[in-house]
Amino acid sequence: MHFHVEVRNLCKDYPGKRALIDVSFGVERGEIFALIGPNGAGKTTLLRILDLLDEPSSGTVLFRGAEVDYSIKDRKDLRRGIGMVFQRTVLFNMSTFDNVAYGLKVRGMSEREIREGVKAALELVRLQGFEGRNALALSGGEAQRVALAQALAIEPELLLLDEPTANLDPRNASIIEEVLSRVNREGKTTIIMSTHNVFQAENLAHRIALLNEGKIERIGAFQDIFERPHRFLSEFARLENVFSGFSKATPEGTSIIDVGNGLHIEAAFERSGSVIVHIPPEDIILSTRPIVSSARNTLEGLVVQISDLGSIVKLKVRSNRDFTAQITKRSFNDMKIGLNSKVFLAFKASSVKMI
Amino acid sequence: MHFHVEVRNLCKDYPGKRALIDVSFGVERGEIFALIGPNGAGKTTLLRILDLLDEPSSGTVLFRGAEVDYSIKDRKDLRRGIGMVFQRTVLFNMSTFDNVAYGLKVRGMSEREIREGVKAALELVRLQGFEGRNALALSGGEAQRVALAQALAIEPELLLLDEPTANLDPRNASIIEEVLSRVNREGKTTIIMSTHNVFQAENLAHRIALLNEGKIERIGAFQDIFERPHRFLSEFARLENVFSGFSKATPEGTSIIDVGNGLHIEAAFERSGSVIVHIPPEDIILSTRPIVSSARNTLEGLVVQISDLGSIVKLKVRSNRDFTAQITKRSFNDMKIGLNSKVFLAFKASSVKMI
Amino acid sequence: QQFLLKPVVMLATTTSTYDSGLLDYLMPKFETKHDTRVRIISAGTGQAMEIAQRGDCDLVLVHCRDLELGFVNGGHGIRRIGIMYNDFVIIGPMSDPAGIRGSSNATEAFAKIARGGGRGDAIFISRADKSGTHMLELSIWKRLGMDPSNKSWASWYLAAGAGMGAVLRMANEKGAYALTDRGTWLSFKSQLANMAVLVQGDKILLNPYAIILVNPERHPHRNYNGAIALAKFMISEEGQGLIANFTKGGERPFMPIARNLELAEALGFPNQRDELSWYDARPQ
Amino acid sequence: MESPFIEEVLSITLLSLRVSGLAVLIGALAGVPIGTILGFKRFRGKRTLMRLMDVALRSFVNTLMGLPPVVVGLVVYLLLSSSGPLGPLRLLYTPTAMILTQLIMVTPIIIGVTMSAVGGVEESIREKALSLGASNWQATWMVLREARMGLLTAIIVAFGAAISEVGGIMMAGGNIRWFTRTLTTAIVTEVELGNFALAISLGIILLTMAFAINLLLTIMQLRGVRG
Amino acid sequence: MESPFIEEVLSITLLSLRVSGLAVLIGALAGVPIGTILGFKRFRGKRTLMRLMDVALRSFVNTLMGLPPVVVGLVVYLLLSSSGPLGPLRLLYTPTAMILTQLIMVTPIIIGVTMSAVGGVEESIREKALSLGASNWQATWMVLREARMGLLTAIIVAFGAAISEVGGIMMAGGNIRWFTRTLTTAIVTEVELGNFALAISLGIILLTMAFAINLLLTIMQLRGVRG
Ligand SMILES: Nc1ncnc2c1ncn2[C@@H]1O[C@H](COP(=O)(O)OP(=O)(O)OP(=O)(O)O)[C@@H](O)[C@H]1O
Ligand SMILES: Nc1ncnc2c1ncn2[C@@H]1O[C@H](COP(=O)(O)OP(=O)(O)OP(=O)(O)O)[C@@H](O)[C@H]1O
Ligand SMILES: [Mg+2]
Ligand SMILES: [Mg+2]
Repeated sequence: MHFHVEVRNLCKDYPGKRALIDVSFGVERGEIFALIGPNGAGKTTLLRILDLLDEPSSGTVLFRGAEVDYSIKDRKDLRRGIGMVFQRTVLFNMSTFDNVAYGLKVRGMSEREIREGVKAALELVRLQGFEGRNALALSGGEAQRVALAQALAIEPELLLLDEPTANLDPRNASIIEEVLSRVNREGKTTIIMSTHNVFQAENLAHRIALLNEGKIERIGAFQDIFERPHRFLSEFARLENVFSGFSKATPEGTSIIDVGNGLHIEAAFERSGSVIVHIPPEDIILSTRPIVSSARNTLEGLVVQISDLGSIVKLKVRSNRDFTAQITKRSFNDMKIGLNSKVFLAFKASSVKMI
Repeated sequence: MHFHVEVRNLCKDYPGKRALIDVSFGVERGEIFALIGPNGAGKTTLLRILDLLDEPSSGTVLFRGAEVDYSIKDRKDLRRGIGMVFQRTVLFNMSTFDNVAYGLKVRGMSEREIREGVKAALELVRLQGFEGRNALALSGGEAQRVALAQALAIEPELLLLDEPTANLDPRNASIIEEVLSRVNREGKTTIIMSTHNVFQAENLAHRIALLNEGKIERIGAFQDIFERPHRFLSEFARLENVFSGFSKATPEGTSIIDVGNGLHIEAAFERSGSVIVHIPPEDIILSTRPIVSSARNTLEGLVVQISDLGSIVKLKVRSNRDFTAQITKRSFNDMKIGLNSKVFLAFKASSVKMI
Repeated sequence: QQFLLKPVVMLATTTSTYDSGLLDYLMPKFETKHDTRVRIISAGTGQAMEIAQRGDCDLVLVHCRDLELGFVNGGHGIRRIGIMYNDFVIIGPMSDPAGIRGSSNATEAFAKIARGGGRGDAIFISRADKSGTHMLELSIWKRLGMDPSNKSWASWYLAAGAGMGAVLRMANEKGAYALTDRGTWLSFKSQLANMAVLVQGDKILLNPYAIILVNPERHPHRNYNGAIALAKFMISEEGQGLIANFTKGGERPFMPIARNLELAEALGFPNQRDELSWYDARPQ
Repeated sequence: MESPFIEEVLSITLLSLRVSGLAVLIGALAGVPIGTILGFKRFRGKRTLMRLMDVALRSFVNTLMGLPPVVVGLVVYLLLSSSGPLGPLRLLYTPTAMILTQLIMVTPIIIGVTMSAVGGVEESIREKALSLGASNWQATWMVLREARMGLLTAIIVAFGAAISEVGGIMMAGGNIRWFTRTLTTAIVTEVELGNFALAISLGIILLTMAFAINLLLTIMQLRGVRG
Repeated sequence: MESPFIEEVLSITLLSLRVSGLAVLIGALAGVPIGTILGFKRFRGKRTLMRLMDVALRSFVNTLMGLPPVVVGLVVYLLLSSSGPLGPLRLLYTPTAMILTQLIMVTPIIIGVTMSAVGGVEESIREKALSLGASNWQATWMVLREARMGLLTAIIVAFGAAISEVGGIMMAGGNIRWFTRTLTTAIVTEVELGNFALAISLGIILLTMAFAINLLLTIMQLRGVRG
């Protein structure tokens, strides 16, 4: 048995930019595989190569174990099993119906099959009744859902999704996620998707690849990747405790940063002017009693949210501004913290990182 | 004192579609005002009218108390104080530097001012070093940040943002949110933004307007809107407990839906075929002991997340599939539930809603 | 559709001949009589000869002695026969700055124009297109030993490279002298308010037209018999009578000469008698 | 005006229409595909030699847009003349020769304008079609659909050039009355005769006819506009 | 060939270039703005009357692209002739008259092709510029910048039409040797003389010159391509 889609030593060079560097991975048939990584990591580049729109600079792509020959001019036959939703929505200047019907038409389906296929696809993305609307006069989210319907209508065995829910409202995003998960469950459709939404990756994907600066940093199940600290977390995931403000150097070689709302943070660097800083949640010390320590920053607040991440627990604490602290499950249990518990926070000036 | 921006009885009709219906609100100077609402609610339409790109069908817009005359052909003078980031990123076919410089150039700034302005703006969006890159060869998120830099560079007194972080990775999204909050804090810049990200609205906005089908449903601070149950919550917010699967009608007039992972849900409707269903979190009964009741669906699971929403608490329970249940703070306290507590869930067949 | 089946005779002629309207008046009569179609190509004189030389027509009707003789001597054409003549006149502005009015000596008039031109008083417009008109003009300059292509003349001798009508209009605009055939002059007279005929009647201003058949040995595919038939019609008593009776603007621009042997020989057709009897001997 | 005159004007008008119409039709059938191929930016960013060739080819096409009608007419004449290579076809001084002449002039115009129209369509349209499983042909068709407005401009410009052209069809067609005389050659003849009023009347007929056709094409063209 | 011949060909070539170049230049100065205004889709979706007027106006412009040169030449002649309204200017049979004639022919072509090029630029470019504080002029300029390729096609098509045109400049300029004779009128003269080889040589000179100019324009044009 071979992978459904396999990529070996893939590189892609743009003039003046290496977008993919030696990328290798395999995706099983019926798997949902999420690419996550910061802007410019190479997600779109990779998906476009898998959709045979761009050619790799070197390396190979295999579908069902067979190497893709990118020198073939008309790649239609290979591509017929693949559906893609672009990051930047592109629709044709025709009615919504005709847009969704296009993929079926080029496959030579009958009028009746087309009508039924379009109807089913538009129902999946909850756009019944939009058939007659010109696709260029839709709202951002409506248009993105039409693009999804286009890809779903052709019932591909491989679905490539580049940020498929970026423009959707939460309700529709949930619906689409569930639709994708069913298409995968029932149709054994392999899905490779890029997303910036870590929750989406967690909910949907069987495995996740972390892409950074064109390289794959890690591959594995969500828990393996996110539940133990990793450099990548701070590289990609939502930064918590980001504050920007005006910094003033002190005579002692540190700086006091006014981050608004009456809060001043002391940092170990010496800088005057406008800065953005970040305090890693794992650097924040939490206590149920006032803290007396060498830490230069101490605060008092209320716990407003508790999230269990397996061995660690994340707490959102409301003080002058909101802080997120991260502690082990064990100390969480020891401290007996609950919602609305009053807690004290402390962090060292050297934990305040400029970004 | 008058509002910085005020909208009175605004209507906008597209051929065959009423996009805005009698919308009225005022935004104070220095306020951050978020528009949230489902796809097609009219957010983009409203922002475009405020940016003087489209004319309202009826109603008036007032800036600093003075009515905007949309019949004026050249609205440049009015628009000079406004910056806008479009939902669909548009950049000019020039270098990143020239793109960001454009707004400054048309204001007749000196070479030096332009160079400094562009540098500062690109730093804010963390795109130092991108000056020479052609803007059309950027990744989705890079492009969106250039668009943000364009709007920030002109230092507007009113900033209109249409989904400004849709394509950003979480880290950059946090940075941008912090930048926006500072620009607002320090420059007294009024910000009107649309977002699908409820957390973003919560973090950033002073007030939120819920837009639905062209009408304003509610206006107020985040707490006022989201912390007590409201029809809008189910209309807009992320739908939890959405399942899709194959439904089979039973002889008793109900249906059994196979939602995958070995889970079967009984619903009160009679329907055969593929369906998407939703169980409102507030309809789920939670107990620490096995439930014996008339509810047709009962499950057992572990609490993996607890969120405090003021008077109510939301719990994520992991069973065959993940469920979210919502209970009052009082019963939460009574039941003494903590992370990893074992709980039992029950919901009636009639709580299973088809969507 | 029907006429496509009829035999076709291709006649190449000069633009000025065609523009006189004579052919549109004559040809329908020939066509009904012989149940043939005549297709007329009107072009510059040189171009018409070139067309004939390449075998793209059956016969030519032209008025330029040197080119005609060259054509026949080169073996491209046969049976050159004089058909008719018209006459040239020198026209000029009413004010007549060169003082040529009333003279009947074209050569002398040209000399006066050249002198006037040298002083800056007079302008002469030449067709400069090697048409029959232009060739005649050149032969007159040649008699005077003058060379109009001399660039120092450019200030007053305008080589216009245009049709007769265009040259007349130009002369009218510029108050210039020009040599023109009477037919075109008659057509345009009403539009040329400032112009008058100043010199006419000189023998050298007579302008004879010839018909030449394309050599059937060179171009066997051509409609040789049709060409002979058309030529015979033109020189027949009937044809000559029709030419004589053709009027334009109340005047008769063309005089038949085919059967006026004396005049024909004087106008440059030494073999007119032989050609006439050759044609007359052909069966109808 | 007597009826034979009207009859003649009618037949002349119809011939003009037939010659220019067919020339543009055939020119479009040949020129749109070529223009489309040249319009795609496939040589861009590739090897320098390819790019040089691309520029040379485009300049060549652009140059051919300025082919002088007389020269084209002359070349067609020399080709079709009895002593020319295609003499045996006996096409000289026929409407076919005129169509051929205008075809030569009109095709580069169609290629050139199509090239620019196709080049203006965002690459993403083609990619989207390909991604949905279209063959290269089908994707190209979609690009042409989006470039409709420009394509119709190509047709309109070409038709304008053809219907107003005179030097070429004069050479190749001979301006033979009742047979190869068109509105423009008739206008030239009338101008030579000094019948300016008649010439201008014929010009107005020509423009009226062109207007009717353009009205049709313009309505088709505007349908193609986005939004 | 003797040197006076070369001298004459040179002067003829330069005149061709000057006349057509100036006609296209002035035509572009007038035509690009008009084409831009017509290219914006501002009448669309508005009242029916407006749309009808829009279609009529566009058809009118499109029709003018097919103005027969002889008719234009004739009209210019009638205007400039001493008995015409502009007679006192004494411009007939001067290069100025030729420029005027070609200008009349070339401007509609520039308007028409510009119209379609501008119509092909996404509205969002203009909106983006406006949103960044550009005046209507500056935003329009940005649209033209994005439509560069189409604009240059407009110029190229117009230049091709002008440089190859003959009937109009013959009427208005008179084809006077050393003064108003251009390459195309010289070609016509040579054709009429039966000097076909010389005519074709002149044609080749014309096309070589046009190629050089087009090479330049094409390089500029390709710079404007997206991506
Ligand atoms: N045509 C191109 N020419 C040059 N560089 C390019 C081109 N396309 C993309 N790049 C660069 O390659 C890198 C990877 O781009 P890509 O679009 O794959 O990123 P991405 O992971 O999809 O990012 P995002 O999250 O912002 O969508 C980026 O730095 C981008 O600027
Ligand atoms: N030009 C147009 N013609 C007709 N209908 C339009 C046009 N533009 C927008 N609409 C419709 O108006 C409604 C509001 O559109 P709008 O773009 O304002 O929605 P939105 O709130 O921004 O949605 P999204 O979250 O999807 O971006 C939608 O139903 C849309 O289809
Ligand atoms: Mg991307
Ligand atoms: Mg929107």
